[in-house]
Amino acid sequence: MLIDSYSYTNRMYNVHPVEKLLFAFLTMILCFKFDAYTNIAVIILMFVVTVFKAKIPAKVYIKLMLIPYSFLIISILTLVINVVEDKSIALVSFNIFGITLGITAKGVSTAIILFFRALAVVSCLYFLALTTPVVDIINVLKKFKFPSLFLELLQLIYRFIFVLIQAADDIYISQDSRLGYATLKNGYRSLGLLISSLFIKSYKDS
Amino acid sequence: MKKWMLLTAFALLLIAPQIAYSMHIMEGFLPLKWCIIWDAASLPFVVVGLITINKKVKENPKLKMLLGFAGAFAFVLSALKIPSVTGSCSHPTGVGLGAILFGPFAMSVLGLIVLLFQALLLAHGGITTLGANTFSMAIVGPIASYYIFKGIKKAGGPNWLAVFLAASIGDLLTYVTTSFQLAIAFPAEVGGFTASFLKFMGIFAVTQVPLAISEGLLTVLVINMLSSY
Amino acid sequence: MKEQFILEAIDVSFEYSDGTKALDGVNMSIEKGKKIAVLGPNGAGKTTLFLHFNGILKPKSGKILYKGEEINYSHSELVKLRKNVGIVFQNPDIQLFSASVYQEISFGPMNLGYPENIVKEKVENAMKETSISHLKDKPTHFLSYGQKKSVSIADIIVMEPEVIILDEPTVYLDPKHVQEVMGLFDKLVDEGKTLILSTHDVDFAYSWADYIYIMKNGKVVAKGEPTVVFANAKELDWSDLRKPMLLEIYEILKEKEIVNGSNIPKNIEELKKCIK
Amino acid sequence: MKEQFILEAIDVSFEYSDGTKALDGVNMSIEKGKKIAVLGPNGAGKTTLFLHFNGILKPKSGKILYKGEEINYSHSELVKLRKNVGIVFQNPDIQLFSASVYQEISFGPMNLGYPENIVKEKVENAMKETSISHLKDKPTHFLSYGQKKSVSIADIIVMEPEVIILDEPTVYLDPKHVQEVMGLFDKLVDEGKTLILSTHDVDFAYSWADYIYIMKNGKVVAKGEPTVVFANAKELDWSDLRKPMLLEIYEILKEKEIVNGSNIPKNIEELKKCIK
Repeated sequence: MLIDSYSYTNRMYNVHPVEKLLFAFLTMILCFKFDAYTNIAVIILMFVVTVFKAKIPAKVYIKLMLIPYSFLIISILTLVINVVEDKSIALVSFNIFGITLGITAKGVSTAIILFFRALAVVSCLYFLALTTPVVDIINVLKKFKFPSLFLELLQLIYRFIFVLIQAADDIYISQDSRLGYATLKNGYRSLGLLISSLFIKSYKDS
Repeated sequence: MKKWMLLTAFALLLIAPQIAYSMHIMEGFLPLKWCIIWDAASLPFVVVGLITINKKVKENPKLKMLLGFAGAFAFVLSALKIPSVTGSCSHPTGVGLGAILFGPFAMSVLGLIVLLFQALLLAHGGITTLGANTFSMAIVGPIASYYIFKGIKKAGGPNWLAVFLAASIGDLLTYVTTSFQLAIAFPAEVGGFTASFLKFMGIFAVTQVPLAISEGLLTVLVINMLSSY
Repeated sequence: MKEQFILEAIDVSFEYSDGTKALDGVNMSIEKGKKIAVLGPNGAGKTTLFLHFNGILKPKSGKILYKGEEINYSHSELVKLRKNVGIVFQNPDIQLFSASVYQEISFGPMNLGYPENIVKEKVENAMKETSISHLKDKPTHFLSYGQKKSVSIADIIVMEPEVIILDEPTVYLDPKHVQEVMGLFDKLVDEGKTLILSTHDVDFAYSWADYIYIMKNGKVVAKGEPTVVFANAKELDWSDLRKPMLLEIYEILKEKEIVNGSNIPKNIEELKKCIK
Repeated sequence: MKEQFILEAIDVSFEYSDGTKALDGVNMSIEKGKKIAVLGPNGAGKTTLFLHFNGILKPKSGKILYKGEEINYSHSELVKLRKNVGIVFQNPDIQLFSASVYQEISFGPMNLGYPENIVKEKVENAMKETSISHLKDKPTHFLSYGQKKSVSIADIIVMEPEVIILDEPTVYLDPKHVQEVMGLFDKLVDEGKTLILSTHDVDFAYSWADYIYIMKNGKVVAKGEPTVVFANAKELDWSDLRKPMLLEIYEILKEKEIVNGSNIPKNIEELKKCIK
């Protein structure tokens, strides 16, 4: 859980969490209100702040930026490829089963706006996640009077996530040591055992 | 029987490509208006969920720990990588399992929390799309699962069938909701909402149906194992 | 010449992905058929080193040799290595992940692809050796801590490894169970296996081991035969470890000229013989 | 007269819902301000007994007395009891459920309803006493095992209980950490607290405790001062326990008439003084 460990060790760890939250959220809103150029500026800004001020390795940051790409590309392609009635307004077009599909100039401009906006907002999220520990975020929510049951569950789940990840890790190593992942077939069986034993363990501990 | 089910489940998870993540609408993808609409739509369910949990916790304080572990389990499950030849991976959602064990309203709260942590710790989904994702994954899916399960049980159907259909249809309805959310935010130039909805449904059908089936099989297995303990 | 060492770590260094330096130029040469104890405080790198010995972790620099040959981390060689170097992890609660004892112990041989009747035979042998045959059909979560520990040892024995590595095997066991597992370990050494274990219990390591390594901060800070390593190691920082009680008393008695100074005793019996 | 006993178990029997008889007529009288060690194999009933001492479990027959008065299991009295009798469980990973160290330690005093500034003060004191002030804002999952153990002890100290019960407090800890927590325990006893702990480590129990109980199969099979209970208990079944090494060596030396027979030594220093 790389993001979590950076959130406690980055150079902006000591900046007040409310300031970081405000910075991230206000910039997010900005992204929705202005054009693609603003969004490109935000992407650059967040990269500079996160990598140079908070000292998150650029490699890590770029790797994170790649996570939503499959969603982004597939969704945008789905959006821009449309049925076109008039072939002349399409920039590109092709026929399938007698239907003409194509991409229009308007579609492309929408796609560009959407593409940069999503990346800009994502970079705000990454700034927040990489610099602000979950513990601090929960404390801020407490100040904003979120219901105590909700906050308690938030804390319990956060804590137990690490207990279970540790357990899953230990089981995995133990299985791997006994050749549990030596073949694909072994791997399926081992993972099934891992999941069910993890469930039983957490059920028993609670 | 258990063995072939497990194998089929994993084989299907294997075939399904990485787009499994795409059930989460990514951060910043929905227009601000729709972010707020889905936040507002999810809120009442979460509030009712909190009230329900509060009542139950007062009767049985240990339930809080159990819910904590359930939420953490769902998160860890989604973070597990399934080994495969192609190196791609997919992730069970645990939506149906949770709904059957804890009821749909508790799941709205747990689901919201898990989605928040997925955004903050794994960079899946996002804060602005939290409401929309909660609505599809923590409200529609669990409610569907729960009532399908109850319905089939009431009609005298076998337990495994009830669990299987609850989990897999719950999963499918989650994708349908996601498609709906994307389509209504981005209607097609020609054909409007309907055309857009069909496009997204088409994409999801290819990728998510095998996932839904494998999730159903896995859930049957886990429920069976639990009842044997 | 090299063949006498079944496992070797040569200048092994390792860092976890978060940058923690876990091993820092570790050298170890494990002789075949010996009883090796690795001592050191929590976080000294013992477990990390063990995970290098069966190829779960790959050194950042340096190399691991099995029977004099460097591990090359190819799939087939890793399979061979893990069959021959088995690790019994510290917490049996985590190591056991199957529903029943039989299923648990058969996990390894099944993965090795043995036919079912051979698997059955091997599992039954391993259960006999660890005296748990009566637990065969028990669900694992019904077992006591001591029983779970025995099952986790059977898990490894069943694969018939040449080297058995045990991470803190006596922790939380009561003296009776400790005696039982120690008896089993001695039997395994008699059968020609090499045993490596980590422990915090200096008294136990002192009287059990043929050879001792002391680790701290990812480094080997002392090594040698128990009597030598503890008696001569004035340079050791005793804040992390303590001297074996037997040795300490022996040194007092020697100072008062009550015992003979020729042979340092390794257990109470030997001490008794020393007394003039 | 009775007031000298802060906790008493009188003929306590207990059965788990699955029918396992966990305690069978246990009698124990814990003197205020003493260091008590409870020894016994896994499954002897030590933890079950401890859970009776703070009212988590209710005896099937018999009774528990706190300061000479029988516990009546009303809600308000249980709250008082649990404030005054704190248990540190064996596995800190299970005991700790908060996200950060400060939150974790503040859990108890918050539940007691103290205002925030008092809670803060108490938590800071408890962190100082357990030497973990530097961990204040650390997330729980960043801690090492030894640090988690210290936090789980601070969890209890912060409630300022009169009796502190520790279930296997030294398990998995390396000698350095054991020394640290032992120093802390001594300080707590100096402050007037009563300490009860369970352990498998006979050597440790022998030199640490003022009074020892040995349990087996849900019964107290021996009790007394350490030197007495181990020296005279010929009737004890030593297959489950072993004699403290120091005592064993002392007896050998006594037989050979090397030591004075008047005072049985409890540690190496005392042994040294005995030698003629």
